Amino acid sequence: MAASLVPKIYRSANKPTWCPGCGDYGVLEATTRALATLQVEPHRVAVVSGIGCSSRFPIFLNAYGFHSVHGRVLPIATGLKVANPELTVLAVGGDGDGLAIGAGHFPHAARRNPDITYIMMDNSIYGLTKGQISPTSRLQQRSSTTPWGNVDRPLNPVAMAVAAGASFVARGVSWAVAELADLIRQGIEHRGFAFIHAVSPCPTFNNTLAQIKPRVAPLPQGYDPTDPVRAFELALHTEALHTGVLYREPETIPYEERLAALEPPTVQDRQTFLQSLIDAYR
Amino acid sequence: MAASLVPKIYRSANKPTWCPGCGDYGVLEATTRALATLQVEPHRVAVVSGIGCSSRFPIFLNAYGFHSVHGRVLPIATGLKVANPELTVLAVGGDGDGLAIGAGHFPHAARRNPDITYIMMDNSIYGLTKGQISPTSRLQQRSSTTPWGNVDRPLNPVAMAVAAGASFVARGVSWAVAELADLIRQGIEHRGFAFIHAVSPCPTFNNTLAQIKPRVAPLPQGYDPTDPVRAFELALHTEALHTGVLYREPETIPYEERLAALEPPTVQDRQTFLQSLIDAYR
Amino acid sequence: MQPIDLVFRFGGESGEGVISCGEIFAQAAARAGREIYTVRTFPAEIRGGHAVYQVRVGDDLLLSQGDRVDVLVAFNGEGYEKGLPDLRPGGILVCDGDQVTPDPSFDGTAYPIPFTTLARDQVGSLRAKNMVVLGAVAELFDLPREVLFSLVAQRFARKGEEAQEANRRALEAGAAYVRDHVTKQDPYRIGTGPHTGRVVLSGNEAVALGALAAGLTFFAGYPITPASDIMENLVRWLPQVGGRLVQAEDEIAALAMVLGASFGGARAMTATSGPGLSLMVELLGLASAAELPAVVVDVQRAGPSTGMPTKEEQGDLNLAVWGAHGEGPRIVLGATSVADAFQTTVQAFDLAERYQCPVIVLSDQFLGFRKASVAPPPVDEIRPSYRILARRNGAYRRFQLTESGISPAAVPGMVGLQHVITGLEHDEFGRPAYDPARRTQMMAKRARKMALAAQEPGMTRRWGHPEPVLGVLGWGSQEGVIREAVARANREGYRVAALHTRMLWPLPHGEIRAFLRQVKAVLVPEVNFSGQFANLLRTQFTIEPHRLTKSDGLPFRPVDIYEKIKEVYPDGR
Amino acid sequence: MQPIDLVFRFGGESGEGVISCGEIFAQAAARAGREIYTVRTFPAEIRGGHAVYQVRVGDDLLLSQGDRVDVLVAFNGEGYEKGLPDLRPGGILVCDGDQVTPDPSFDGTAYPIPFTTLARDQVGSLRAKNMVVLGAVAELFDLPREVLFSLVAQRFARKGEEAQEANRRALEAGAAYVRDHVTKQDPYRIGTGPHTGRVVLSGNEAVALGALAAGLTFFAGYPITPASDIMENLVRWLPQVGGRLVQAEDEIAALAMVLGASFGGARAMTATSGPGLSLMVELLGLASAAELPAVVVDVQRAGPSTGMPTKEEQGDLNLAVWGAHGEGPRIVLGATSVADAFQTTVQAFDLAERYQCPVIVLSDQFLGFRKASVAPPPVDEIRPSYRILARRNGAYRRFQLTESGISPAAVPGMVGLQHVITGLEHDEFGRPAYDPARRTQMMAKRARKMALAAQEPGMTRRWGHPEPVLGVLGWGSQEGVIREAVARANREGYRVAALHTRMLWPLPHGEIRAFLRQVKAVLVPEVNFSGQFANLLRTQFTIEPHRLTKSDGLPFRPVDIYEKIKEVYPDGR
Ligand SMILES: Cc1ncc(C[n+]2csc(CCOP(=O)(O)OP(=O)(O)O)c2C)c(N)n1
Ligand SMILES: Cc1ncc(C[n+]2csc(CCOP(=O)(O)OP(=O)(O)O)c2C)c(N)n1
Ligand code: SF4
Ligand code: SF4
Ligand SMILES: [Mg+2]
Ligand SMILES: [Mg+2]
Repeated sequence: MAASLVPKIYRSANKPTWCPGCGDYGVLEATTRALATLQVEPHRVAVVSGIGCSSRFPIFLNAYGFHSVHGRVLPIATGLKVANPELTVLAVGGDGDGLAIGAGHFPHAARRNPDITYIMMDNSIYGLTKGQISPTSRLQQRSSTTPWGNVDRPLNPVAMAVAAGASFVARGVSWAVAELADLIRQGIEHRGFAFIHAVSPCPTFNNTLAQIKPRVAPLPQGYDPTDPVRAFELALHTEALHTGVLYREPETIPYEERLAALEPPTVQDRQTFLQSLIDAYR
Repeated sequence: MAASLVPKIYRSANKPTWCPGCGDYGVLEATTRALATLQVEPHRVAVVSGIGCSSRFPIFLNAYGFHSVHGRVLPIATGLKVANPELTVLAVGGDGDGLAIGAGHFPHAARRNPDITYIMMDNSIYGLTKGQISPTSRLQQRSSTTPWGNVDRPLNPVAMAVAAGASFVARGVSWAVAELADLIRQGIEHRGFAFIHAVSPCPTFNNTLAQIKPRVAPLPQGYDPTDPVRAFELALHTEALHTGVLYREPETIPYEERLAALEPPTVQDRQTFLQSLIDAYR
Repeated sequence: MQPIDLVFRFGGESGEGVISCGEIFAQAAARAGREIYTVRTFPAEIRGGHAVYQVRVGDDLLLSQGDRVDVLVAFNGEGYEKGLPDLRPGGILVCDGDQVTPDPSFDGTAYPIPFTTLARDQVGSLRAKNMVVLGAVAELFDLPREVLFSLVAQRFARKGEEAQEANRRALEAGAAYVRDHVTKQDPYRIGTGPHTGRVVLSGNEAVALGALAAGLTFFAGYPITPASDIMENLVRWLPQVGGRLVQAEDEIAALAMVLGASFGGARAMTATSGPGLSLMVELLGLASAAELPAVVVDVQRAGPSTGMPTKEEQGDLNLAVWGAHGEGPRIVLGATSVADAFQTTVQAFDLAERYQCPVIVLSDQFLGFRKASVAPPPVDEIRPSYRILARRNGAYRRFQLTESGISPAAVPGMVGLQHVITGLEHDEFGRPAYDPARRTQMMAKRARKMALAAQEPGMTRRWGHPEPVLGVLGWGSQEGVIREAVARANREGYRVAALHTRMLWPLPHGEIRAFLRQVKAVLVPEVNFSGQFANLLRTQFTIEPHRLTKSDGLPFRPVDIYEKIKEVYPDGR
Repeated sequence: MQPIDLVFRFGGESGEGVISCGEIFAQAAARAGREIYTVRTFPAEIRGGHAVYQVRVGDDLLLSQGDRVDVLVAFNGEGYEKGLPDLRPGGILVCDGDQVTPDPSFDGTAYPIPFTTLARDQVGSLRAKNMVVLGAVAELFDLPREVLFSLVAQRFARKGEEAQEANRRALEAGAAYVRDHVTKQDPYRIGTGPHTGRVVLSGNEAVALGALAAGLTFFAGYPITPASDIMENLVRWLPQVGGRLVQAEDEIAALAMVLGASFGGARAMTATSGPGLSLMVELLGLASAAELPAVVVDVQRAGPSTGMPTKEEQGDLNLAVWGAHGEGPRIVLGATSVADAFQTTVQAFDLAERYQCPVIVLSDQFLGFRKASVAPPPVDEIRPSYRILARRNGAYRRFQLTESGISPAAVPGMVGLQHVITGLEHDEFGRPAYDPARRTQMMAKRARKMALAAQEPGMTRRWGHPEPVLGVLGWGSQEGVIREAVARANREGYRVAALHTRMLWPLPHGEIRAFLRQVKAVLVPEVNFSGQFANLLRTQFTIEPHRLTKSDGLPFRPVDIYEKIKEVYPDGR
């Protein structure tokens, strides 16, 4: 194939319908670059999403896409990967999609560890429904559902991913496209569940760019990404928002391979096996 | 009321239907002792549960009880506490109830921080449905749904509670009733969401008592329960299962109080307010 | 002052302010004493797509959006092209002269006005274009200037003096252009009308107000189009009367919180749309079995699945009525108009508390978002019941077998009435119990509540010919359209009457049966694919109704129903 | 060898091994060449409660559990008391003489045997009591000894020599006591029969085998009574043929995984019961809209809510057919018997793939847990279709508008056919599109699939009188009972025929209509409160059926239906 697959090839004919300045453009760009770096052919890529502005993502990609329902991106992607392990499977969606209605699936995808790269576009707001607080909205934040200020303390996606046992946890920001592309590339290359927390502001309903930008910081010198306690500690930092690979499990076997390894020594012919089962019921 | 409320008072006329030796007996006993210590009158106690052997709990208590559906104990308890803040609200259930089907509600109850005490009876198995693996079952465990061994890595309830921002996180074991009673008492006294991880073996389907007992350990000398990173670290320990209060947020305002504090200075008479609203629509 | 009946349509790119232009226009007309009736559509995408706002302005009680458009206001080429087919022959076109050149074959009156140029050059901001349009349209159709300017000032009061000034300039730029460069060639003017003292409400606002008036103390919800603004209004209001609102992590949690609050004694409610209602099915069954009051509002949108979130459909009736594993008591109401949405919500709380069961209120996108001028809701007359409470008297039987099926409830905190409620089958005390005899009694007890509810008075509305040959059976938001179509048919000599059912489950058997006995043929018009209400009626009554269905995302026009009435009318007039 | 027809009931405390005693007894009888038909009930509590296992042993095709019990085996006092009302007059009682003293008025033959003493003293373990009972009953009714002993040895093969030895001693203790101390006073013996070569399967086992035979490659599920053992069997089998199974975190995740796998090209399935199906409603709509094949088995249990998890009900038909916001294609099948459960599951995959939509298979607790001896399923003859696949040919239209409504699919990995599927309304390419014309086309396209499915052949079964006056319309697991009742009515001279519908949605209109035309009156017996199938039929056909319903947690007995036939029979024979 040589290096013939340029980023543009991964874009579909459908022009993104996001607002001007939406962070999700950067994430889309980073994703196509990561795919181009890996030279994976479009027909071998499948992208699953939930519902939300960010979840429109697959519509703009040249790949197999499944724009599903709100919150179910991870179990859908898990089923897809287990059934069709040859595919490069991406799961994408918003902070509401993944941490509100989808919160129950996140720890289970993490602990099972299928070889999926999950990009959560976090704008700390519900974009598509026009600006309600999300699970990562800050305390006191005003929104259409918090006119008196938000009283729900924000969730910490990175800390939760580490606690649930995700084997690869990284953070990037939508405006640092090259770094984000590299993180996504590493996530795809990682053999197991890779969680990419992609901070991706929503200028229309929650323009946090100015607040967040000054807090973005690289990982400390000599940082050891294989220590979950350290990753947890860093995730709790409030003054700095560290980008990079915060956690990576050195040796990990993806879920679909563990499942495959379960099989009795030889997989049998279905007819023969069925006959033997029938006989056992006599 | 004096000390007239002895533990037995909190037991209903319904005899528990658990198997002999079930850990849940110990949790029931510990709970009645904690209530007796606090001398809270039965009609001021409300216990919500999901579905499972452990979730039968309210049926055996003399209190207001809501034996609901599988996995929804926390939002039900949250609604109850917010609507009726005077009550002492307990939420109880199993590891499956709380970490599988209910996993999406756990972080949200934790971050909201209503003054609820949530006792999770963890037997690392689905008891009521007769012995399938649960989210805390160990790797390789055999069960009716894992005849070839379990490939799902277990979740760590304590680590997850800390990561989600629970303001009180403790662990006890069903056979150390006095300690467990004391933890539950502290949980009830704690102003906010108190998570009690109650290890409670199921002799019928997953008799882990002998494996777990030797691993039970107190908290290290001089342990500081206000450091979430340290609590996380301890939670990850595999050789030791620490019991006690692993984490406690020093100052915390319960959710229902935060909500109450939101109100505009004076709560208005409903009729007057309605009239003013109508006028605004003219 | 002259009676009028005019339909204005504003159409253009979503994001150009089409909707707010139409909204202000409508409210100003209402303040000027005219009746209004609006319809709103917009694309689900945040950006891009075609947005439409239609306003009917009149003096009679307005029952529908009307059949045709009299005045088309086109913000851009798409607004012109998509609107033209609905413009009545000889109708009026107001369009952005910078972007639209009417087709030579256009037979009406065209007022091209350079909105884009005016906004850019005279206000200095393209975003002001919608205010320029508004100013021009107001001038052209004599919408009282002071009403308009004071309304705009009020709506943008919080935006600061600079924005206010820009708005004024924009309105004025539009108005001045019309004064200076346009010659009025049509007779239409809004002026002032007799209907003062009205309030302008959307269906969703009426629901939120109704809940508040009914004594709502707890709300939990999860955002979803087109229901979100019920929560967004209530979160501003509820704390001001001591109530509480929680934005839940999903719809399941929302209903779970509502049930917890209801157990705790609150009057509790949630609001959602189809996908959310689908997720609530299991907990609705719990409310039925545990006999908990709860109100669930479903602002329907076009399905299946995510479907068309911003489009109209009466597609969730099946789900609301039949969406349960096993069978338990549940009441389903259909809101029929903006005024009725208030009343129905109030009644939902009353029924939920009296029958101790979940009550689903079906509204829809069309009703939820359209605004109408209505008489101020009678908020001070409302006294909904509260669940009957038990007294301490021997061992407390929460699920006591009574003749009505209704058992006195107890709320945590009441001394000595501790008990357990459960979704398991249970005995009178709430203890799990499965023996066949007791089970049969419990099923019958719960069913008795529904038999009683079926006799609630006032659950249908009837109009039209007193001795009808054809009966039109309708439900929900299509009430006004049906009524208008029937009135027209009556005027044309057809003996047609309509019965509109407000309680959809259990069906008000007596009233429907009496109506069916009178008519020779039945027509059931509804905005869904298969005719869900027709099916529901058939399960209870042996009829073979004519069906008029559509599922293209739009409500009926009166003419659709009128034509169908003529088509299926059993014999000569 | 003499034809027999005997009903045995084993009753006692759950946990005493009542169920496994009955199961082994039944399977041994089948191996001895008799037909068997079993019914199983047990309490939801892990411990405590009354457990019953009933076995009918005969030579004709056994269609039901029979009307009365011939032999009651009572493990304890409760087993005696709860069983007695169903024991036929003059019937036989085998009971634990240590615990039960038959009432002096008992008019049958009683064999009190000191099971408890025997287990304690001769085997040294009270837990062996059920094997003692089994040995005694086998001896008393001449169940071939070698068959029994080898079956027990086989079933407990993995338990080790010590347990095996204890089992043998227990069986022998029971048998010896009968030989030495009991005088046989009744004529009943099982002996050997003609039906060798049968397999003994439960409905759940038949479903699991059917799925495997249909080419299942992916299963995801969440445990729930009474469906769990479908997953528990498949997890042992599926990896051995290269398939995959995931225990999901809940039912929503289970169906989500199934849809993901199906998108990936797998033949995928989940199995659940009512509460789980309730949670799947939203994703079922996604499968309809995104046109994904998926098989969902619902082993119904008594509702509403958690209800009675271990009790029978056909209570989820409404939910299966109508449980959706909006409307999209979905097929609902009802499994009718153990043999049919295999066939229906195979067909479910075939239909799901051919019509690219979700297929729900309704089984129930009664069918799922009862065992029957059936001819070995024809596993080698099965070739279910796979969804029609697209070829690369210009821009790929995943949702191409075709005459049948079925569009060629593409599976990720196929070169050049990249596309997006979505639950939003979309155009032929899968791009979101809401305009009324295209929307109407897409709704019609999806509906065409259902119109076609309604014409699938073989979706009803008919028996009984060729020129019937009364027609019995049934569905699901009550097939055998209805058939037995109709046969009896025919013998008694009633012109009755039955039509059993296997495809419940879309209804096989042609066959039902033809049947309805023949009969004067219709009876619809079903195990639910309101008569859900009767309602469903009424939505499609103008009939006024007699309903026979019950919701006490138990299936019908043939006599229940027979009596109702007599009652509603239109005129003299
Ligand atoms: C079951 C269900 N509930 C609610 C919705 C409405 N809804 C659509 S997107 C969304 C949240 C969007 O927020 P997020 O996931 O953060 O995505 P963003 O738009 O911010 O990218 C909601 C609540 C829905 N589509 N389905
Ligand atoms: C929606 C739904 N799915 C599945 C079930 C079946 N079910 C009942 S309890 C249970 C799990 C029990 O495990 P756990 O919560 O750990 O409680 P335990 O019995 O071990 O105490 C399951 C799967 C149900 N009742 N409802
Ligand atoms: S609303 Fe926000 S998240 Fe959605 S497209 Fe616009 S900027 Fe992006
Ligand atoms: S099955 Fe296990 S968890 Fe359930 S009651 Fe018995 S011992 Fe306890
Ligand atoms: Mg977001
Ligand atoms: Mg458990």
